[in-house]
This record gives sequence, structure tokens and C-alpha cells, in this order.
Amino acid sequence: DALANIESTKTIRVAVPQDFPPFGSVGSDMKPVGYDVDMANLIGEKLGVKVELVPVTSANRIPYLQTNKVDLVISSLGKNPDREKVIDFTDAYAPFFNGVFGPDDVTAAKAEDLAGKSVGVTRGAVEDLELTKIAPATTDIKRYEDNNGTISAFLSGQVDLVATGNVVAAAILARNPPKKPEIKFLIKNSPCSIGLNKNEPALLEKVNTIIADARKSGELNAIAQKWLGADLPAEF
Amino acid sequence: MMMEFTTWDILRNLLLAARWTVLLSLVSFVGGSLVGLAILFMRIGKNVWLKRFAQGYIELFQGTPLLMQLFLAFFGLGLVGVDVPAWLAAALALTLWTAAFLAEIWRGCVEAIVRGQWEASSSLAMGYVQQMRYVILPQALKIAVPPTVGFSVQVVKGTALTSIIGFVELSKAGTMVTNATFQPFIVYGFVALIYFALCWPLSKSSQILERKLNVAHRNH
Amino acid sequence: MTYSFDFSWIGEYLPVLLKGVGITVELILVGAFFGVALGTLCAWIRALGPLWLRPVVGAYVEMIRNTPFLIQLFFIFFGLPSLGFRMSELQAANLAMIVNLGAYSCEIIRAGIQATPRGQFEAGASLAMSPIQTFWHVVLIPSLQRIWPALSSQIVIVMLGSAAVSQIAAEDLTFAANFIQSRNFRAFEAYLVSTVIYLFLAIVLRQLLRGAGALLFAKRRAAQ
Amino acid sequence: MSLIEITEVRKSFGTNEVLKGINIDVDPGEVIAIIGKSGSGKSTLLRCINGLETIDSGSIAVAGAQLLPDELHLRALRLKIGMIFQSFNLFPHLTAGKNVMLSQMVVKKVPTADAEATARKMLDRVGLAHKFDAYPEELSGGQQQRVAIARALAMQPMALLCDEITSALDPELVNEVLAVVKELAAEGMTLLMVTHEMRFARDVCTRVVFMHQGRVHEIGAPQDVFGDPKTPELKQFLGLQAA
Amino acid sequence: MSLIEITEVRKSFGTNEVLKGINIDVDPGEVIAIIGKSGSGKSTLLRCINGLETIDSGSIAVAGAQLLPDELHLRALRLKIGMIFQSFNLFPHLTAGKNVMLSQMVVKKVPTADAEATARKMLDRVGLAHKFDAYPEELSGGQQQRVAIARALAMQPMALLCDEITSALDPELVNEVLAVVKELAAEGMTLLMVTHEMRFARDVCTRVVFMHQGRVHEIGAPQDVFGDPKTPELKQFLGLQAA
Ligand SMILES: Nc1ncnc2c1ncn2[C@@H]1O[C@H](COP(=O)(O)OP(=O)(O)OP(=O)(O)O)[C@@H](O)[C@H]1O
Ligand SMILES: Nc1ncnc2c1ncn2[C@@H]1O[C@H](COP(=O)(O)OP(=O)(O)OP(=O)(O)O)[C@@H](O)[C@H]1O
Ligand SMILES: [Mg+2]
Ligand SMILES: [Mg+2]
Repeated sequence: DALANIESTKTIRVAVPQDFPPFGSVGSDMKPVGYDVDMANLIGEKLGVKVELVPVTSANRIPYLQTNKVDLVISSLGKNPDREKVIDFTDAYAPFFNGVFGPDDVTAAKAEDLAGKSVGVTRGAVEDLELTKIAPATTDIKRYEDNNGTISAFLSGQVDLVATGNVVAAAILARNPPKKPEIKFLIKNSPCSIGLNKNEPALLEKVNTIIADARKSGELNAIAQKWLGADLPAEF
Repeated sequence: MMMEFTTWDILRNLLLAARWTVLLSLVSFVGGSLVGLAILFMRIGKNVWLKRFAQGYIELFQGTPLLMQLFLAFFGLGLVGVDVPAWLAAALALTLWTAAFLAEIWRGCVEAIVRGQWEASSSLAMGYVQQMRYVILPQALKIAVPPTVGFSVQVVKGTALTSIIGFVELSKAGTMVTNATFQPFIVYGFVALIYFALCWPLSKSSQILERKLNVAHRNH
Repeated sequence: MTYSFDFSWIGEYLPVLLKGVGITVELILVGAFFGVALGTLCAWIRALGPLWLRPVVGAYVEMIRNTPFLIQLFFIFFGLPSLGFRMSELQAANLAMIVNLGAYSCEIIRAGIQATPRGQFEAGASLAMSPIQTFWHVVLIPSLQRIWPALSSQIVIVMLGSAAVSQIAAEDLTFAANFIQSRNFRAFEAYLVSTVIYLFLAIVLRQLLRGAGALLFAKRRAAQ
Repeated sequence: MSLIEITEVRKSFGTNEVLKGINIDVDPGEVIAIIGKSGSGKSTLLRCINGLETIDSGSIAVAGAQLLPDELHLRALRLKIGMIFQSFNLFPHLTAGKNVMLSQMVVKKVPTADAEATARKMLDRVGLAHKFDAYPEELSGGQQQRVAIARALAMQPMALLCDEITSALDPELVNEVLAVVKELAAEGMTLLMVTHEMRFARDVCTRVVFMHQGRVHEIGAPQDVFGDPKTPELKQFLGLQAA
Repeated sequence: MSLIEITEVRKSFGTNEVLKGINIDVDPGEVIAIIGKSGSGKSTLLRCINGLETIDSGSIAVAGAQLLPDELHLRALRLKIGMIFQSFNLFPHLTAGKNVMLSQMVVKKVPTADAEATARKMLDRVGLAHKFDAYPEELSGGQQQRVAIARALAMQPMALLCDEITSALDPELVNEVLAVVKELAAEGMTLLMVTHEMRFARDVCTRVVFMHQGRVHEIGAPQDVFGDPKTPELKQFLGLQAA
């Protein structure tokens, strides 16, 4: 039982991203920072245990969980039925404000307009799952390893458009690049969940309670404000 | 919310991470040499089963991506309940991988020793182990130095793949910093430079050793 | 802990896997052919070519051999467009592999050329062949024959290294594995399957290269 | 007019002056043997004539044309003069036939069919018509050397330079190569050969050049050189040879 | 009693039968020259005696003990019989002295000091005491071959097999090696040597074996074999050699 284990060792091990700002990246001291990191700390605090952050990539985050090297994966995971067969998901802990961005001269007001265009996206991220569902068949979705690949592909003109978080796009815009990622349309807001191993009802229940409490108390909203620059949406 | 990194921050973090690159390289090279020697003996020995094993081993480790080997060493072992720490898994996988290549390189060197040396030592009543120990290996090791040093460059670059099991070595640090700064050219430029600074001396010394050896040979 | 392996997804993702295998195979075939061609050209320059070009090629070889493939790939895919050379991820992957193998095979082939007995060059010259004709008709084939095993190994190494191209969204075998596990979180199964396929490809490639060598150098023995 | 005019040729390797002013004129159809001790500069002289070494001073002219050290002139020269080496230097990856065809096709752009016809003729001339498809490693040393001769002849040179072409052969095989050379001489080919086969030099050659320490020490008809050596060096050299 | 008894020995490489039933008995102190054309099986015979090749049928006995192809018997045999090769096969990474010391120390477990003393004695015997610390590449071919002899002698063998030990040497160096062998013969060492030095065979050997196509074609005292060859093959062989 993972929860008992956490309580007895007084530590919770959490997988967090370090290549996916604003959810997880590193500070100039190479320590992880971001929405997911704050979330992990919040959970640790509520559980009254020490938090051990394990930086992961999209390729190894689930194996970390499955081999019991971490207790939770807080890595802006989106749910889908296949994934739910392998791990359990908590309630949503973060909204995902993401959209399709592109330069001025490309018009794309809705998903159908992506037909025949190339769109860069980070492989396995929520926007990848969503975009794959809604984009027309002729859309050329290019899936890069991490956020940087996606952004670089856009900036170097390898793709017409990118699908990414709006904070990321804003940060890029702030640098005033030759190619400006301006919002075209928002992808359906698909919230992120925390992942944990199957058959851990106690832990699942506990984390869900913490999330619900944090929503009510406004702590979650504070994190959203800090990292996403916006309040949690109403349905949260 | 983007982190502010100065150029110095970037370089400093990369150099700090490069320590792991160096350490992992050293570990895998030393470990790989020892295991490689063992594989070499099986490969050139007389026992058919050991020979097959060594062949299969070499085929397996030279025929699959190092990335997958690392993945399976770390998570695969975890899956069967052996909880190895990341450094051990990295050292293990890199060692086994290095060993496969070194064993092959060295086999070539042993086979380069002319048959006359085997025959002369046979006719002096030496046994197989004695021939190896006193006649063949001393000569083979000498010609093995340049290609071995040359291969160490591959080991240094191979350590980059340990990021799959959570190592923040030079390449991984580069990706992490890039994802925080979105300045791929500066970051990867530095990464390339640091790799070059690590590898080039090795390549160069391998070339120089090779040249020396050839000269020595020609003087015969 | 008990983990139950589940390969039932293979049917659903078979097209992705097959496409991945196809692209990996295409990458290695194109990469090997043009890479060895580039390597041959560079080897000629370094061993026999114009003096002023030799350091240029030398710098290229040292640069490539002493930096990771992934970084080379990034510079080609993300960097070259800023100089006006835009290419698709597949073209970039191909180019990166050619450039990479070109540098390695240059050094290997050069060793083969330098092991050519001087008499072969002199025989060519005394038959009024130009140095280039002598190189092409007389020196090259036996040189390749001398270093064929080393070259074959390097080609297999480059094939396995091609996994990195998945990072620039080229949909090779590793991309397929990553894509699959990103959808269904079956990372072990996906990586296992791709590892086995890589092993299979490596074995087949080695055999093919051996066969090509036997065909190319049939009944002919390199001098020395 | 002389076919090959060698005038005051000098050649040094570093500080080692190997040719110290060589003068020889070779008329068309002459068969000249060059003899001398090891290191006396025989090979170097032949290699200079064929442009494999550049000379330091003096001049070499073939059929009236000066030997100049640029690529174009060299190739023109080598079309006129063939060379055969002690170590055969056949191309190991080509059959005997292809060895003979290659330079015709590559240098003279002769069509394949014609090159093949010539190759068959030349191989026939050296008694190896049946070895057209054999690879060098399948041939004995004597056969390989005869292929090398056929290969040089296929370029229809005005003269042939032969550098100890039988030295690498087992005694039984020497004669088959010398027989071919003898026939060439009889047909009027101009030949300049470094050789240790004194009997052959005496029987076949029109003139013999004795080189000593980078100089032409004696030169003359075989009967004079062998029968009445003037200098003590030649006497000693011939004495050594007889031993 | 014979020291080496070779009885009906046969050996094939694939389908090529190289030894077709060889019978030779060698008495202690005999010096036997094996002569014959290239490919007649001389080297193969020596290599079989020393166990470097396994025989297909027949038997070889040394000092009464059968040669059996297992590691233990082979090593025991090789303690009794030394072998010297055409290509010297010195260990290039060891000095002359260490070359001679190595097998004593490794095989016979002789202490270093004793091995060194023996090595010095043996090198002295072949006239190379002063080259104890020289590496093979610093020695001339003749000197290398003499070190090889010293190395074999240091194992105190009952007999020595020599396979064309002077063929790789320049003519001037042949004599210094043959002088050593002659001395060994005079001291009573049993010697089996493949050689092309007919004069040496005639002067030094007790018996001469002429091999032809895998058989002992003639065998006898040197004066008989050389002075009165019985078979046309031997006559031809000797005739060729004289040419
Ligand atoms: N490429 C070279 N570089 C330096 N010295 C050379 C070179 N080629 C020849 N020599 C020197 O020139 C001298 C003459 O050499 P050459 O080969 O012409 O002699 P040779 O008369 O042909 O002797 P041999 O009968 O042994 O073939 C020798 O002292 C040799 O060492
Ligand atoms: N390892 C081998 N494998 C196959 N054939 C061999 C081998 N060694 C020798 N032979 C063949 O055996 C025959 C006899 O060879 P061997 O070396 O005994 O002759 P030899 O009398 O010593 O000749 P030489 O005077 O040239 O040394 C030759 O036809 C040779 O090709
Ligand atoms: Mg010469
Ligand atoms: Mg022999």
C-alpha cells in the first residue's frame, strides 16, 4: 500500500517534468520549478511528508511509476482510455490553457482550418492527444520530443503552426522573435491529472481530497495564477 | 515565468553536468575493459559454448541501441523486483555495451598477431594460457591501444543516453536548460564545444599513437 | 512487483510500427550509400587530394567524430533554416546520417587507401592513367575490400544511432515506440518490441553487408 | 635520330646524390641492359625516364619531346613508354584480361570490344590467351609478369622499361618471362632493362650499360663489356656475378 | 634405438594428400637433411613431428613415447624436440635474453637467475652474448635466427627441427647461421633440417632424405644421394639446383 509506505518513510517521491514549461522546467540552479512542482510540494505539505522530486521525460515517466521508483507522476498527464488501463488518474489538478499559435499570415480559426497545414506539438502531451482527435486527416502533425523541439521547429519555420500552452507562447512572444506565435484558436480545455499505480485506492482517495481542498481554499488558484497567469476556469 | 539564465549560468550548469559525463565515461571504460577482457577470452578460447555465448553477447549488445539497453537495465530490472539505483544501472549497461565493442576490437588485435608467434611458443612447449599471457597478449595489447583510445570517444558520447534513466549529464543538462531558456543555439553550441573538448584530445592521441605504432612497425 | 505484459496493442499500432521500420530502413540505406560515397570522396581528398582541401576535410571529420549525433541533427534541422536551407525532418535526418557516416567512413577508407602498395599507384601512372583514374579504377576497390569489415560495423552503429532522429519528429522506429507508449503508456512493451526489431535489422544488415562484400570483391584479393 | 636521349641527368634524394650526370642515347630498336651493384641507381634511372621520379637537372627527351614534370606532359610521355616492375603490380581486383583492357579504355577511350580484342591478342603474344579470365592470385609469378608485359604492350608503347622483371621469380619461371622479352626484342621493340641475368644480357642486348655509384661507368656492346671490361669496378662486378 | 621413429605417416589437407606414408628412423646424433621441390611436403613433415599438425594415420614416436594429439602429450613431446622456423618467430616484445629465458621460466619453472645464466650461456654459444639486451628488431636476420636457435637450445631438447632456417637470410648472413648449426652437429645434437643448401647438406649431414610428392623418394648417405642419384626425379632436382 503506497500511502502507508509514504507515511512510514515520511517521504513522497514524485515524478515531475523538466522539459515542459510552465509545468516543469529548471531554474538557474538546475532545480525543478513549475506548476507540477508546486503541486507536488503542496501534496507533500498536506501529507506532512518530505517531497523527493524525480525529474522525468515523457519516455520514462510511466516506467518510473510502474517500477515503484516514484509514488506519483505529476507531469501534466491527460487521460485517455488506453492510459487508464495502465495507471490510475486522480481528479484534475490543473487546467490546460493551450491553443494553436502561428504567425500573422497563416489563418486558422478553428480545427478544420488546419487541413493541409503542419502543426508542431510535443509528443504525448495533452495538446498532442487533443489535437490528434480534432485535427482533420490532412493535417501534418509533427511530434517533437520536448517543448523546446516544438518551439524550435516553429521558430525555424519547420512547421506552420504550433499547439502549446498559452504561457509558453507568451514567453516566446516576449522575446520578440522574427516569427511571432499569435493565438489562432484555443484547443478544448482538457485538464491534467496526477498519475499513480493501479490498486492504490487509499493514495488515490487522499490525493483527490487534497486537490479538492486546495481548490476550495484557493491554493490551487494561486498556483495557476503564478504559472499560467490566469485564474482557474469556472468548471474547476 | 521563464527563468532568467545568464550565459554564465548556462555554461556553469553545463560544465557541472559534464562532470557526470566524465565520471560515467571513466566508470564504463574501466568496467568495460574488465568485462571486455573476459568476453575476449571466451570469444577466442577453445570452449565452444563459451565461444557461442561470447558471440551472442557481442551480437546482442552491438545489435541493439544503447538507449534501449539502458532502459531495460534500469526499468526492466525494476520490473522483476530488483531495485537498482540509476548510477548502478547506468554503469552496468554502459559497461556491458563497452565490453562488447572492446572485446571485438581486441579480438582483431589478437588475430593480427602472426601465426608464427603461436607456433614458436607452441614448439617451446608453452600451454595455451602461457602463450596468451606471455607471448600473444603483450603484443596484442600494444597494437590495441590506438583503437581502444579511439573507441573511448564513443563511450563519452554514449553516456548522453543515460538521461533515459534520469541522469543529468551534459546532454540532458543541455536539453533542460534549453527548455527553460528557449535558446537552443547558445546551449547546444556550448554542449557541442564541451563534448569536443572532451573527445578531441582522445581522438588525437589515438591518431598519434597509431602513427607511432606504424613507424615502429616499419622499422622492423 | 508483478507486471503483466500486454502486447494486444500491436495490432492497432502495427501501421505505426511498420512505418517506423520503413523509415529506419530508408534512413540507413540512403545514409549508408551516400555516406560511404561522401566518405570515399573525403578519404581521397585526405589521402591524395589537393593539399589546400585536406585541412578542410580534416576539420569536418574531427568536428563530426567528436560531437554527438543528436547535436549535429539539431543544427541541421533547426539551425540550417536560419541560413536559408529548409528541409523536412526526413531530409534532415538523411543529411545528418550522411554527414555523420561520411566522417567516420572517411577515416576508415583512408586507412584502406594508405595501405595500398605504392606499386599500384606506379603501375597506374606508368600506364598513363591520371591520378584520379588510378584512384578510381585501381586503388579504390581493393582499398574498400581491405576495410570492409570495419566499414560494415560502422554502418550498423550508425543505423542504431539513427534512433536519435525521432527527436526531430522523423517517424522512425524509435519514434514509433515513443509514440505508442505516449498513447497507451505501455513503455516496456513498446521498447521491447522496438529493441527486438533493431536487433533483427542489425543482424540482417550485417548479413547484407557481408553479402555485398562477397559480391563486390568476389575472387579478388586485395594486395597485402 | 635517338628515341630516348638522356643528357646530364642528376637526381638526389635529400643529400644522397643517386644519379650524378647520366648520358645515354637509345636508338629505336635497341635493347639495352643496365647492370650494376645494388644501390648504383639503376632503378632510379628507369623511374626518372618514366617520370615516376622528377630529375633535378639535365634533360630527358623521348621521340624528340622533352620530359616535363607536369601532369599533361607526363601522361603523353607514358603513352610512349611502358614500364614493367619487379613486383608485377597487377591490379588484384581485375582479371588478367581486364588488367590489359583497363588503361586502353580509361586512357585511350578505346571501346570495350576493341580493348578486349587487343587484350586477347596481347595475352596470346605472351602465351596466356587461356588465362584471360583468371585473377592475378590464380596465376604463378611468371604468368603474372607476362600479364604485366601484355598490359604494357597493349598501350602500344615505342619503348619498354623493365626493372629486374625476373628477380621476384622462382628460377623455373625466369625463363618463360625472358623468352617473351627475347621475342619482343626480335620484333624490334626498344627495350631498356635492368637485369641480373648476365647470360641473357650477353645474348640478347645490343648494348650494355654498367652503372656504378650513380654514373655510367662503362657502356658498349655486350662482347666488349663482358669480354673486355676496362675498369676494375666492372671486373669486380662481373667476377662477383660469376661466383 | 631410434630417437625419432616415423612410421607410415599420412597427412591430407582437405583432398590434397601431402604426406603419403612416410617412414624414417632417426638415430641419436644423426644429422639429416630433407631436400625436395617446393610443395613436396617437407615443412608439413617437420610440423607433424612437432605436433603443429596432427597426422591422419601412421605413428610418430620420440624417445620411445608415442605422439598423441592431446595437450599434455604434445607439451611433453615439445620438451624433447625443439623447432626453428624460416621466419625466426622471435617474440618482438622481449629482448634476446628474455626470448631465451621465457620458456624455461614459464614451462620448466626455472628460477630467474638460473634461466638468465642458461640464456647467457646459450647466447654465447651462438656468438651473441653481447646482444643479451637487444630487441629482435635491433638484430640482423642472421642474428635473429641465432637467437632462435639459442632459444630452442635453452630447453635442452634431444633433437632440433630446422625448417629452411637460412632461406629468409641475405647470402652474407647464411654462413653465420650454418656455422652455428655445424657446431651443434659436431657436438652430437640430433638434427632434422629442411634445407636448400646442398653444399652444407653434403658436408655436414649423415643422411639425406629426398622428398617427392609426399613420399621419401630417396634416402641415404650424402655421397650416395648427391653423387649417385638413382631416380630421374632426384637427378632433375639436383640438376636444377646446380643451374
Ligand atoms: N624514394 C627514395 N628515397 C630516398 N632514397 C632513395 C629512394 N629511392 C632510392 N633511393 C636511394 O637511391 C639509391 C639508388 O637506388 P636504386 O633503387 O636506384 O638502386 P638500384 O641500382 O636499382 O639497386 P637494386 O639493384 O638494389 O635495385 C639507393 O641508395 C637508395 O637507397
Ligand atoms: N595449412 C595448410 N592448408 C592447406 N594446404 C596446405 C597447408 N600447409 C601446406 N599445404 C599444402 O601442402 C603441400 C606441401 O606443403 P609444404 O609446405 O609441406 O611443402 P614444402 O615441401 O615445405 O615446400 P616449400 O619448399 O615451398 O616450403 C603444398 O601443396 C601446400 O599447398
Ligand atoms: Mg632497383
Ligand atoms: Mg616449406
